[in-house]
Amino acid sequence: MNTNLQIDKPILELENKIEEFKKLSKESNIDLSAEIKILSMKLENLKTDIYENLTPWQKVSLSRSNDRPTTQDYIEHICSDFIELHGDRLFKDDKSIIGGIGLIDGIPVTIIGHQKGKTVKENIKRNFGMPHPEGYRKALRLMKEADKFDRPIITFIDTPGAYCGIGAEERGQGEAIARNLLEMSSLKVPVISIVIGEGGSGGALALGVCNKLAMLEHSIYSVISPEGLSSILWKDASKSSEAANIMKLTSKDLYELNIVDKIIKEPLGGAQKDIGLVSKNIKEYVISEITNYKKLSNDEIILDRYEKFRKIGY
Amino acid sequence: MNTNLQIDKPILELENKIEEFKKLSKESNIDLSAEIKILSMKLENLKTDIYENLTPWQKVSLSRSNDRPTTQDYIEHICSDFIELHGDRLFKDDKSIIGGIGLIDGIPVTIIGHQKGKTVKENIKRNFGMPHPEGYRKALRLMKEADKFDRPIITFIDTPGAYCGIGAEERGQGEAIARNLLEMSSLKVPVISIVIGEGGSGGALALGVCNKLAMLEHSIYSVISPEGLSSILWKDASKSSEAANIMKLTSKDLYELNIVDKIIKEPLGGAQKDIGLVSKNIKEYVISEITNYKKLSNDEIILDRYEKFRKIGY
Amino acid sequence: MIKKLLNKNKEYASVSVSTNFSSKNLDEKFWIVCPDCNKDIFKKDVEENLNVCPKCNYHFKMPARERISLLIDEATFVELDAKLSARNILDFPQYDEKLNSYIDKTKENEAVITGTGKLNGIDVVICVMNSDFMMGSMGATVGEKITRAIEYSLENKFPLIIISSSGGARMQEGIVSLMQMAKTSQELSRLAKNSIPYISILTDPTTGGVTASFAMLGDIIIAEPKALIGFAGPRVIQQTIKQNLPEGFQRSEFLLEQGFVDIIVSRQDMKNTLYRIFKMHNY
Amino acid sequence: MIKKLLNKNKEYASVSVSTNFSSKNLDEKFWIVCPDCNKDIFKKDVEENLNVCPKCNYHFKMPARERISLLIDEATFVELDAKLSARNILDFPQYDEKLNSYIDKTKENEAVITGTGKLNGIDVVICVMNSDFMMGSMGATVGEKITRAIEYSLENKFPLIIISSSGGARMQEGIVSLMQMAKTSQELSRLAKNSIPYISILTDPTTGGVTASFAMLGDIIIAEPKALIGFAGPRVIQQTIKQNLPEGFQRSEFLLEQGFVDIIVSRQDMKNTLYRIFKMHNY
Ligand SMILES: [Zn+2]
Ligand SMILES: [Zn+2]
Repeated sequence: MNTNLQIDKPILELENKIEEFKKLSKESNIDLSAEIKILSMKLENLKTDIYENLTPWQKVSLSRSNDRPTTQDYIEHICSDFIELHGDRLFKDDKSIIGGIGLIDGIPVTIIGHQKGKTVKENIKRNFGMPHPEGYRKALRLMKEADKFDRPIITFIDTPGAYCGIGAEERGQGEAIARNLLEMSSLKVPVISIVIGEGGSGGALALGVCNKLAMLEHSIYSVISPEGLSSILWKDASKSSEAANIMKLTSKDLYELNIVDKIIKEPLGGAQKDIGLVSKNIKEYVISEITNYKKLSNDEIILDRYEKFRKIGY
Repeated sequence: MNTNLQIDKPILELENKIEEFKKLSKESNIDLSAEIKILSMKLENLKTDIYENLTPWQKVSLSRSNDRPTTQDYIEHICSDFIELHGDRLFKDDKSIIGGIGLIDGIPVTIIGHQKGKTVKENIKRNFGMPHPEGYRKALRLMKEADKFDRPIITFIDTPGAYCGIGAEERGQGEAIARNLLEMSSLKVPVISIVIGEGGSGGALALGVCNKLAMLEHSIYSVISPEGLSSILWKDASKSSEAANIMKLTSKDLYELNIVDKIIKEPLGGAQKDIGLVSKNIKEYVISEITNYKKLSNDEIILDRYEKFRKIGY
Repeated sequence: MIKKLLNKNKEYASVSVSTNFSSKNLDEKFWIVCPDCNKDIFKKDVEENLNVCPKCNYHFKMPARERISLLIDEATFVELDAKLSARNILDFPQYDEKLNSYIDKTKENEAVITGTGKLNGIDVVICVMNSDFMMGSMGATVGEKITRAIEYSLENKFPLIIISSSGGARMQEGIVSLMQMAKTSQELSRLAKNSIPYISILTDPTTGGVTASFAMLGDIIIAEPKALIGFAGPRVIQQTIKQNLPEGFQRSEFLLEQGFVDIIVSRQDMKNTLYRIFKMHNY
Repeated sequence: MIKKLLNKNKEYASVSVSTNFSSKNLDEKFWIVCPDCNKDIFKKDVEENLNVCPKCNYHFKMPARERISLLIDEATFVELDAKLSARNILDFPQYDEKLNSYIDKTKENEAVITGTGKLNGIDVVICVMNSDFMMGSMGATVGEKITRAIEYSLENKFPLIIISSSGGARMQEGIVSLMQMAKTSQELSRLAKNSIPYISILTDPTTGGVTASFAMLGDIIIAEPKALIGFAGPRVIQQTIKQNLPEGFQRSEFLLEQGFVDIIVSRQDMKNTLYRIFKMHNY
């Protein structure tokens, strides 16, 4: 939130000024319409200027902000019906990952995503979107069900990373992520992954072995957090902004690296300014990809996913 | 042990008597060879008489006795090489079930079995052969590996039952057993199960969805323990012996019910009297069955197992 | 429509009330005490509310035939193997008498009713266990009826619903009853291989060999609120571990938390939820 | 034979001793202190014992080339992709310099050596990670070399051995390095589908993106005694949870107990154990 306000500060100042002019004009009955018009144009330019030139670190902040729409928000907007399913059938229902079956334009799909909270209380329940092994195992169970019933899979990626803790290690955080990478590669249904906020390392990738990878414009995806990198490089976590600059973690960077297939535009100010619009963009993208993959056989779908990752880095 | 001694009491008495006669004969230089010969014949008859006419409850006791050979004993005797493998890759290595890969007459096999201890200390480690869900999940993991590499599976059944406790319920004892029943039915390799001691209910069956079911002569296999049945029927666990009589839990009963395919003979006195011999019998049986199943295709092996269980009860 | 059916089948509703509800005073014909919220409730209010407490949503037991009426479109249910009845395979003492008394009492031949019918127009196969019949225990006939129902589902490609409520395997049929766990589970493995959806509905109580076989093998597992679901029964566990069990242990909400139940659905929403699920499976 | 090889490759052995062993006094050229049993040991005794403490079986690090000598029959090893070296894909500051200094220091081009050879006469593919090279971190080239080795295994139907020791993904290659986890894992999925055995050997330390990909995907997972194995490193966990970690946490023995490692095998027994395993897989 703080950073959001920081980014928006000049915008808010200008907006206030326009409001003052309008008020003044009304109260004093002076015609300021020309001035207001100029200021409004200036405002639009300022917004565009700021949001098209966000620094990587500003994007990091935006991608993490509390008011950024979450997996649940997008599910609500893109599905005409959705049933959340729970549990890994082994140990727990991990609430930092949600998943279930739904209908998008009448097409049955399985949707799985990291789930952050918007309040402190909800974030505690959701473990700030940081899964334990049981979260990944729930995801895998639901993906295998999708595979069985020939339902395309959509994953929403939004996590600071897999949780670091004793229980997570005891129950095989590494194994759980690795298993998902292996099993996702042989799914016979198309997997469409969309980074909607923070794509944090292996904990993100464990839902991201996909046929198509999209990113919301201001989301990020990286192997380590900027704080982590900066403390390794400079023994100083406060240089995160500098770290972000060299990390190539924005949607644009990943698109240029040929890792991301599609950047989904956000409204000026970020996705939270118009969830409906962003959801509409997501929905259109997902449907168009599902339609494309309908033409492919199971083997071709597997091969398509294989080739996407096989070529990365070489 | 106690019950073992009880069963053997008349035998031991007669053996003592023979020893006395021999001693007397030697010390006093009297020829008692005729008497000794008669007594020895009587001893053989007595042994046969006792061990061929064990009551069901005596068999229950024998099947549970501390000196009865365990899964580990038979593995040692039938395999020229064996590597124990550990863990369910999810939560724990449950030591009440052991499993691994081995060679029998040069044939690679996977062997899995309940493991009881022979001492109190070992029994605590082995949880008295009562698995938690993670035990069944380890077994399933090893069975799937066997399936992948086309190795026949041998399971040794010897458990009072799946463990009853909070952790076991929390981690889905029911689910774990059910999953094994389902997954074992689609294994492409032959499964040969041998009840070597106590076959206790669902906890036993979870290793027993097999193509061929054998029982050691004095082992038992039942849906509930005699103690359990007696306390349900008569609110009195002490009538276990009566309960055992009506339960049809001996190898002979199960053979007559067409559930068991083969009874493997034990020496007079029980398997512990000659582990080598019992192991030889087990080995011969296993090899002959593996050889038979070599002629069948994967689908035929699955169908064979399916038909075995499909017809039970109707 | 549900209310109408309940009125029609009033006999069942009152059976369940008299056997399952605890009474507080002489007015027991009219008032009962809800075992969950402990409030006095007018019996008729419960009956008209699908045997659900109108004050706390506690789900009283529901007779098997009423469950069919609840889920299956009127006049579409066709029962399968209705005549199949248990036999005393092991010559178990007093089993025949026991069976006959349950047949008399429940007017059913076994502890499960199986059949086919339409759910909002979708063809389905449904099995409903009957806990009024020998605690819904599974012997050879229950296993056989469920297996045949699965086969019917497989042949016709109809989705399968099994509503469990059972004390486990039927001890009077010994090892044969144990083997029904394998028999039903292996049939489900064939269903799974053919990608026909199986929805398992767990109701109070589901324990023992039923939990450890088909009940836990649903593609989607639904539980009614607060149902007791477990492998070992709570009393057995308590005797084994010699300590008290935690509050809510082995209840639906606990199983949801532990990851073994997909959703908890109230009786009132059950039919519609199933319909939505089947729609999402291309039915 | 092993001893002979160790003597031949003395250069490696001394590299490892000087970098990994802590010294107690001025005699450090001859004596070292074992970090596990805290006893003084004669350096040469350790070197001649496969870098294993003769007093407590503590496994010191073993240079990658020595591991190949340990496991692969003499003169049968053929290296694959030896020339492949990392590139600075992201123009990451100082990465080129860092790479060059490691290449100079280790005389290796990357943090993994891959190749094929015979193990007691059985053809195998082997990958050995080199923790002396940028902490054995996995970037695009490490991922590519491992992927190609798996492909080689697939094409020739040779069993695969990967010996891991790594700090995880290479941060200087950012997202590209992260994606190597998927790339290597999906190649293993092809191997699995073709039922070619893959034995993963975990050595000290195996963490991060390597643990969370191929290292944990072996048909059989072997660990050397007391190796540190985990997803998150212990320091990171400690910083996160702000409490001390239990004794033995994230060591091989702990992972065996938790169910993630099949067997713990001492370096001395490794070759023979692998041989026995391959024999049991019909090689
Ligand atoms: Zn109530
Ligand atoms: Zn030492």
